[in-house]
Amino acid sequence: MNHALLILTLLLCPLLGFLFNGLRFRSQNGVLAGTVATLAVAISFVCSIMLYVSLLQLPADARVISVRFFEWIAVGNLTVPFGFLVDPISAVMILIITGVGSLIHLFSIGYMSHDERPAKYFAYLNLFLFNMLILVLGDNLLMTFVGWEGVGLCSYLLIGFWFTDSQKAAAGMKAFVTNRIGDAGFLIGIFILFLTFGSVNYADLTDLVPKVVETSWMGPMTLATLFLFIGATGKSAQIPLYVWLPDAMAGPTPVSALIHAATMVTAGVYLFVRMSSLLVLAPLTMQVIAWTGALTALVAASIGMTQWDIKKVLAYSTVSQLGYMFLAVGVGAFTAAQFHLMTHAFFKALMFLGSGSVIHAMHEEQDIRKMGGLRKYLPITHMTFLLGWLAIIGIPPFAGFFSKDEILWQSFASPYGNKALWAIGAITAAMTAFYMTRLMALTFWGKSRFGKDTHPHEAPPTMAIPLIVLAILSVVGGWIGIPHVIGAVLPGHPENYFGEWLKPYLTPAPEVHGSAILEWSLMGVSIGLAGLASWFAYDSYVNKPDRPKRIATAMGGVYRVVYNKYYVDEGYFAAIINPLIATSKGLWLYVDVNFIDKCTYWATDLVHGFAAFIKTVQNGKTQSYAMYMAVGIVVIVTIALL
Amino acid sequence: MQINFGLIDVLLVSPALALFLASAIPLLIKVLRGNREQNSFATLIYGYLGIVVAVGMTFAMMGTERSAFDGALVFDGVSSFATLVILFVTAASLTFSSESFSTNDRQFTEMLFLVLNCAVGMLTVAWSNDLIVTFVGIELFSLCLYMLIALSLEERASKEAAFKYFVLGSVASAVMLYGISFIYGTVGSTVLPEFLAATPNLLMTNRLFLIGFILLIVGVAFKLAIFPFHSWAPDVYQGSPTPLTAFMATGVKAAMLAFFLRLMAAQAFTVERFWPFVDTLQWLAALTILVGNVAALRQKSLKRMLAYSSMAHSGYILIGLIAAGIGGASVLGAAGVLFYLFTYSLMTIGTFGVLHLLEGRADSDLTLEDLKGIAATKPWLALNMTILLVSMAGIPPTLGFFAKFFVFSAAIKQGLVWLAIWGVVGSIISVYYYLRPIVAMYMESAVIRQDRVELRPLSYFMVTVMALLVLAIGVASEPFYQMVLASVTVVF
Amino acid sequence: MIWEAIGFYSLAIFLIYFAYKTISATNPVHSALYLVLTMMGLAAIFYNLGAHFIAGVQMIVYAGAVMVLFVMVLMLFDLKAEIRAFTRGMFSGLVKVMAAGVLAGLVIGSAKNSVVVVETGAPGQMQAGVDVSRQLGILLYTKYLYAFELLGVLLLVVAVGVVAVSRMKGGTHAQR
Amino acid sequence: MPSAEAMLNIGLSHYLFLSAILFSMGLIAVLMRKNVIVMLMGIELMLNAVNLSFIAFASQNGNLNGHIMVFFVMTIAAAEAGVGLALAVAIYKKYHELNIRFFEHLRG
Amino acid sequence: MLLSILIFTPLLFALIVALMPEGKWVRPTALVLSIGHFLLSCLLFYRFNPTSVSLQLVERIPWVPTFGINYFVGIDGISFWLVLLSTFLTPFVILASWTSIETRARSFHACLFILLSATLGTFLAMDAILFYTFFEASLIPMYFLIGVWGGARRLYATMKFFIYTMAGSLFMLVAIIALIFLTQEQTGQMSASLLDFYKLDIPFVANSFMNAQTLLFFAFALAFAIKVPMFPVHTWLPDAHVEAPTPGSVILAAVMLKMGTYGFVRFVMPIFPDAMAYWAWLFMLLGVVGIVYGALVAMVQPDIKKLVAYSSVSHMGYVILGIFALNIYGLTGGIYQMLNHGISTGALFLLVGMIYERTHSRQIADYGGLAKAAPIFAIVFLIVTFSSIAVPLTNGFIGEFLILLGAFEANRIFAGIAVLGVILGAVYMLWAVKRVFFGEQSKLVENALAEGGLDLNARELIVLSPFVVLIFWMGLFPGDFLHWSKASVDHLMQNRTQYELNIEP
Repeated sequence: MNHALLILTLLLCPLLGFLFNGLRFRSQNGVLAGTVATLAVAISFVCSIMLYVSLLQLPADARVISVRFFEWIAVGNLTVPFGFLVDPISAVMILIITGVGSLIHLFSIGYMSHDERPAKYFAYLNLFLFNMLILVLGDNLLMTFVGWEGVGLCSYLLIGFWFTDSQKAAAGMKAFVTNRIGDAGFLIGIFILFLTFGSVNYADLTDLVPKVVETSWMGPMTLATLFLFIGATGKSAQIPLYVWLPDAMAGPTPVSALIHAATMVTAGVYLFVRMSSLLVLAPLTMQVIAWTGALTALVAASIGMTQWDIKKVLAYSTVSQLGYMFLAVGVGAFTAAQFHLMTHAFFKALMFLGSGSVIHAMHEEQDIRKMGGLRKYLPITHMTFLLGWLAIIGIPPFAGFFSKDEILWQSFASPYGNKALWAIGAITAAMTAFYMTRLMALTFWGKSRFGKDTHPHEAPPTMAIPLIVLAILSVVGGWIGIPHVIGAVLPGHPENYFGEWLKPYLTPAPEVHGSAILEWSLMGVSIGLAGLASWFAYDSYVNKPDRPKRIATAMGGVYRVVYNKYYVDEGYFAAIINPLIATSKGLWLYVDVNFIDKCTYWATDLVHGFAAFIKTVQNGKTQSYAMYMAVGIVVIVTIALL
Repeated sequence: MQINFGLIDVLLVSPALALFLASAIPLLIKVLRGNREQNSFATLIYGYLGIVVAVGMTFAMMGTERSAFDGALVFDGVSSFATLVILFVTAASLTFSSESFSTNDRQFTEMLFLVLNCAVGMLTVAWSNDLIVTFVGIELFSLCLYMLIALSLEERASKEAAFKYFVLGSVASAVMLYGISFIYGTVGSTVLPEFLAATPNLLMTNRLFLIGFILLIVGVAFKLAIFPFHSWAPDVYQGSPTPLTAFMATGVKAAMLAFFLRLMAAQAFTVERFWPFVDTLQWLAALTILVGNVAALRQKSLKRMLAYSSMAHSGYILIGLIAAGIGGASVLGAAGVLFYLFTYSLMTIGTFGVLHLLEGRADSDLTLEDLKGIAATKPWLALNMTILLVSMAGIPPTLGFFAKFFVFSAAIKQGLVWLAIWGVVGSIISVYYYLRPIVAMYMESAVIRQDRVELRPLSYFMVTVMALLVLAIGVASEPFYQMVLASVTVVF
Repeated sequence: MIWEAIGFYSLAIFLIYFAYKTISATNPVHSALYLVLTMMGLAAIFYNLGAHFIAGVQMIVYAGAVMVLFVMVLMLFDLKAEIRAFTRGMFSGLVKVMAAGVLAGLVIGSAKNSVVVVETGAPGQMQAGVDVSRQLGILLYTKYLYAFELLGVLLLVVAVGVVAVSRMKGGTHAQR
Repeated sequence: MPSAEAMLNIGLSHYLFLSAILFSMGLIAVLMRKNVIVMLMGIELMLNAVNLSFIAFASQNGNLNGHIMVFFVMTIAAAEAGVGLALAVAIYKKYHELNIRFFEHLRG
Repeated sequence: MLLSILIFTPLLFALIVALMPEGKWVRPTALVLSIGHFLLSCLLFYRFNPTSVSLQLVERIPWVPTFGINYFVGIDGISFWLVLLSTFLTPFVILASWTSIETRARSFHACLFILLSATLGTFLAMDAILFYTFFEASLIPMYFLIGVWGGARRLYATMKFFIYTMAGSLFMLVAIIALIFLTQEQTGQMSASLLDFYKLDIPFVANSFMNAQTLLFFAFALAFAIKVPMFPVHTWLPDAHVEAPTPGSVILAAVMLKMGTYGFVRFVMPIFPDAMAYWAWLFMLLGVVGIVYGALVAMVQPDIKKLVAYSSVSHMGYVILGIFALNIYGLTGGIYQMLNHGISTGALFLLVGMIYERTHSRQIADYGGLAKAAPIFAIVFLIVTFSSIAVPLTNGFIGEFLILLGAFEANRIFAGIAVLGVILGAVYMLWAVKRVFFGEQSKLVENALAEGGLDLNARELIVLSPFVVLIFWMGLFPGDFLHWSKASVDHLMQNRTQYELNIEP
């Protein structure tokens, strides 16, 4: 099959699905809408696999399929083709997106079965996938930006899906605007790159960029990557723009799974993996990225430990995991970042869907304090969730372990990394284990704390199947990227397939100087920490339910600050949004109405005053008029005679 | 001693003769028939007849430059142009008068007599080549106007207006005459060419001549309502019956401008000794524009507003006059003046005609209130008024725009950029009050009026003609401008 | 020469005095009479300047006809002496007087140092031995014929106009 | 002060002085008198002053244009006086008042 | 002849409509005529040669030859789309006003046609005086549109609109006259033709204000800046827009504002290259201030129409920024943004008008939950909103991206601030969308619902659908549109200092 046609099919299926559902958005027929949408994505998934196979058939160092449909923008030196690029990096992405996407679509059929506007929902979802595919497939920065904004747009629509609730609509808007801040940075990054190197195509950029490491903050590469990173902080919810993601949980849960866990939020990571050859030339940016990622991971994890809303916990967990990925990017471990992106997509999507299943079962209840003991009622959900939990806290051999460990090791040993970064990473890992176990304990284990009129019921098969598939992936997903040290001791010496796959297309991870023993021992430390934290959480929340409260009281102010998410939202409101609105009102009232308009009024008043003066001078007295004449004559004659 | 005049001189002045005869015949008839007023339409026909003959004679005599009565009168492009304008406005205002409540009564014959002889005076001024003749002409039309205003049936203000005009006009004539006496004394002659030939030299050496020259210009400026000699204009325009306001606002200016242009032909402004005065004159132009436009902003009475606006137009014309006077490409300035004069006459006659058509009683003084909702009841009239006002504001493609364009062009060409900019500022102010009547007509709801106004077909026709001319000549101004240019090139 | 000076100055003082009385007399009739005297003084000066014809006309037309008209009208109104001759307003009065004074001053100042008589070959050049009145007549009926006729028209117009104005509603000869 | 000789040697300028003084007196009458009739007299005075100036110049210049002018001015002044008085009569009949201050209705 | 026919047939139409009997046939006639006119203008696609940089379809008839003034019209890539935009909008405006204009339908349509004629003339005139004539003449019908069919404060608004615009353009007139005499000085013959103006060599002194080129430049710039409108002479715009009837707002925003920016490109850029380059910083600064200021003020407007009006200020700020960036990206973007703004803001005004017709309120606070009550309306509004805030694959993005790119090349600081406009644009539009469409249904919406349907009817959908199609078409295939203007724009930018425009033989 022709590659162009394949890519076209890949892209158009979701778009057609969107159009199909969008044009009959009033339809109540959720099954039809869901089936069409799911089929569309499934076809895309098939296309992705076919593309992957096509890539496999190419030699290892020339696995690039590039298709340009038409010139999109051509002005001056700027030529932006409407072109797509399938290489190992984007191949991984499209597989994840369409794969996880089709599962989540499937899940949504059941989840949205009682909604008023299922067709609209699936339309948005398909549109999102379309945009996400453009994002990852675009062969230039501008195409990426198209998808970048497009997914933001769909995110806006989906978060505000239940728009009659003003809060949810506000959350959508917050997401879009926050993303827009990042997008503005992204734009500037594009400008700098284009004006410095004269192209926005990835291929050209890789060729054109001088292979010289920049050491100045003002160098074009450093500036450009920094601005691109601002874009990434918006999209991928990093400090300081992460605030929208927790609010984004206002949307339907499958949306959170698809957009705010598996795909969209990882776009930033994808971008830097894609741009790795540039990034390594700007070590200062890498430092910034690494530290931002690490801090985000830490802060988000700490907030996650205190939240009671099941989706909020998962949201902060997502932020935290994204922090990991950026940490990996920052230390030059691009493979690890991409790897973690993938595994995270599996287990986080799983957990979100699981939480969706829980919420569905609990009739839209999201507070974990009102759950507990759901293991009995929701066995499948519990089982799958359990596997996800094991994956995220990094228990070998679950998927999360391999990717996370790779990141921690690189942040310790890479020349870009250092011990502090590793320490933060490790602490975060422990915190992750804590809050995830806490979530498990409060939701599924222990006694049930919900009212008698609530009768949780297991999800229908359309919801169960995706859970199971994802659970399997969460288990085995990591096995394709087994680190060398582990692979060495395993039977059959499985190679790091994932690393090999990406290797020719990524700037190779820097030479790691560290012995295998060190790696093993660090691995042990992190697993140990995670285990300890998990046990502590289990103990606290299942066996001694009053301990958390005691600790919270003991922590006092610190707990309150963390519980209130460090008052970041409030801070933004106080420092930026409210002053902005006040300023705007001031500008309007004092500059527009009271100054510029007043100035014109002053001018007219002046004229009118002068007119009034003339009217008084024109007093109707003949002799006064004669006097004006006489005085006028005298003055004119005097001037003329002088 | 030679007596060097003949039939040709009589033929040359025949427009004036025709007017006089046409004015005398109905009066004679009236006297002979025992002082009984004739049908006003018949009287009007006599007037038209005289005007038609006058126009015909003017056309017949046009083309070559001639002088009559031993050089006391001159017939060249400027004078024929002014003649035609004067005859045109006379015809128009006679038409309005015959249908106006305030002028058409038992004394319409006398009225017509005065108007036509007034026109004779104006023609004389336009033709005169001798200060003595000029003065007599000025006095003739001034006295006619004083009495015409007083003749109005409109009781409230016309007497006052006439008296004010009389006193101030007489003072102005006295001043002008005083200036003429100095000119006569220093030049030794009142003949215009001699006076103008001696001007550059005398301006340098003789202060008395300088004063004389200035006083002469003051006299002219009074008639043109140039600041600070303008104060009479609003009061008199407001107090006069509308047809006559139209007449004196246009005819007087036509005559005086022809005379002024002759003065400017001397290029006296190029004399260095005269520069302070030239500067002053520029300031007067600027102030005239400013005061005219600003004062018009706050007028309730539409006639008064138009009076101020016509004062502002005088200011624009003065810009052209200065441009014509300072040497260099004077032709542009002079052509601009004549073109503006024509434009101004059309617009003023037209607007006053509309006001006249809206007047329901002898002593009505229309305000903006009276215009409200006209667009609904009299759409065609409102449209005409709109075209005329838009033209007055100088918005293309109407004639008013081109008039301003030519005057500003001349000013810029002559380096008087600041005056052009000042004129522009004035135009901006003027837009406001020119638009207000439009606002009232179209955008505000009608007020119920008591007095029914019957159809006045002749006036209606005249107004329509004005509006259409304003549009048509505006779109095709070139042939007309060429004509004007040709008529001034002889003088300049 | 000295007699000429004495004659001029006495006439000048006479003129200025009566002119002053004209403009300051509270009774308009007195004003009119003083004006007649002023006109007569002027006629004398005209005579002195060699304008005999004009002097005569001045006596007849002005002092005779015009001033009689004035007095007639004043009698018609039956005016009494006024309490104040001038309109109110200290400041404006001052300005008015000053304006008039400065104007006179400017003219006088200019006249004093810049009267240059230009000899021209104007047609009106006085020819020795020919009567001034005859020359005047010739000029009037040749060069200024048009103006002269116009003057006639003017007088006719004024006659007609004044009658018409007087016949107006509220006029002296109103018909209704 | 001008010299005695200049004072005694009566010439054109003396007549011009006289004319200027009379002119401004006439002007003052127009500017300041309450009574409209006296204002008209002021105008007559001004015209007479101008006549004086004309005659003086004429005798100096030795041509007759000045005389013609004066002749015309006199006629016109007479006509003007007629018109002025007619107007005065007209307004007197209307307002029964000759005080100039009563005619200030048109203003602004 | 095509161009003259295009310019003058609307006048004929105006006459036809004005002379018709008032009644139900007025609107269909006007609609048919305007559609015919639009189809006529589509002939341009066949007659216009996009590869040529010359002036095409030229007609030149002496008008006032004494001053070198000609009736001189021609079209090139710069004016091409603006002409089509004007002709395209009119039928839809007429259709949109089908029910909203209740009184004096004849005069209304006559005004629209006269306005169309004047705008076409403005875009096609290649003679300065002719341009000025049309530029001014366009004020009069708009003055009536606002003044007669406008809202409560229409008299104030229309007067302000007229005087502001007139004030600027009169200075331009003085400058045009000066240029005419300059041509006489330099070529010996007076000419008001733009082609001759382009050849002028106007003395310029840097670091000084009192020199010919700078003064003339500012005279022109003032006129166009008021028309655009640029900060700080923008205050007439919100008033005019708020008070204008919907068709008036649409034409005002979509076509008349373009006259200002078109003037910058057509006049200022080639005639005063030095002054433009020297003072570019000032105009970029004002453009940037306009972008941010317009956005901020739009954000806090309680009146939705006013919000859209201020968003116009912001959007036109982009156009100015692009033009004064003085590079190919900025200029192309600016020209593209003119079209975008015409489409998207035009559509916004139409939408606001449609909902106003049903609810009789424009206060944002009165609304809420409209998306549920009028879903199709909401969808169209959202699409237009996304175009307005420049989401990629809509038309707005292409323009804004190119402008910002150009601006970034010219001045990084200004571009950096201008990028804030991208954020703020999203803020004010989405905030308004949120308050109007989302949340609980307000009383107003409920009442309106109870009275009858709130959603768009078929006629309105027909009006809006071409806008929606264009939004995506222009966003997805900008080449289809840029193709027609590319040659001219490139030519202008490459020869900015020595610009010459030839007439296509």
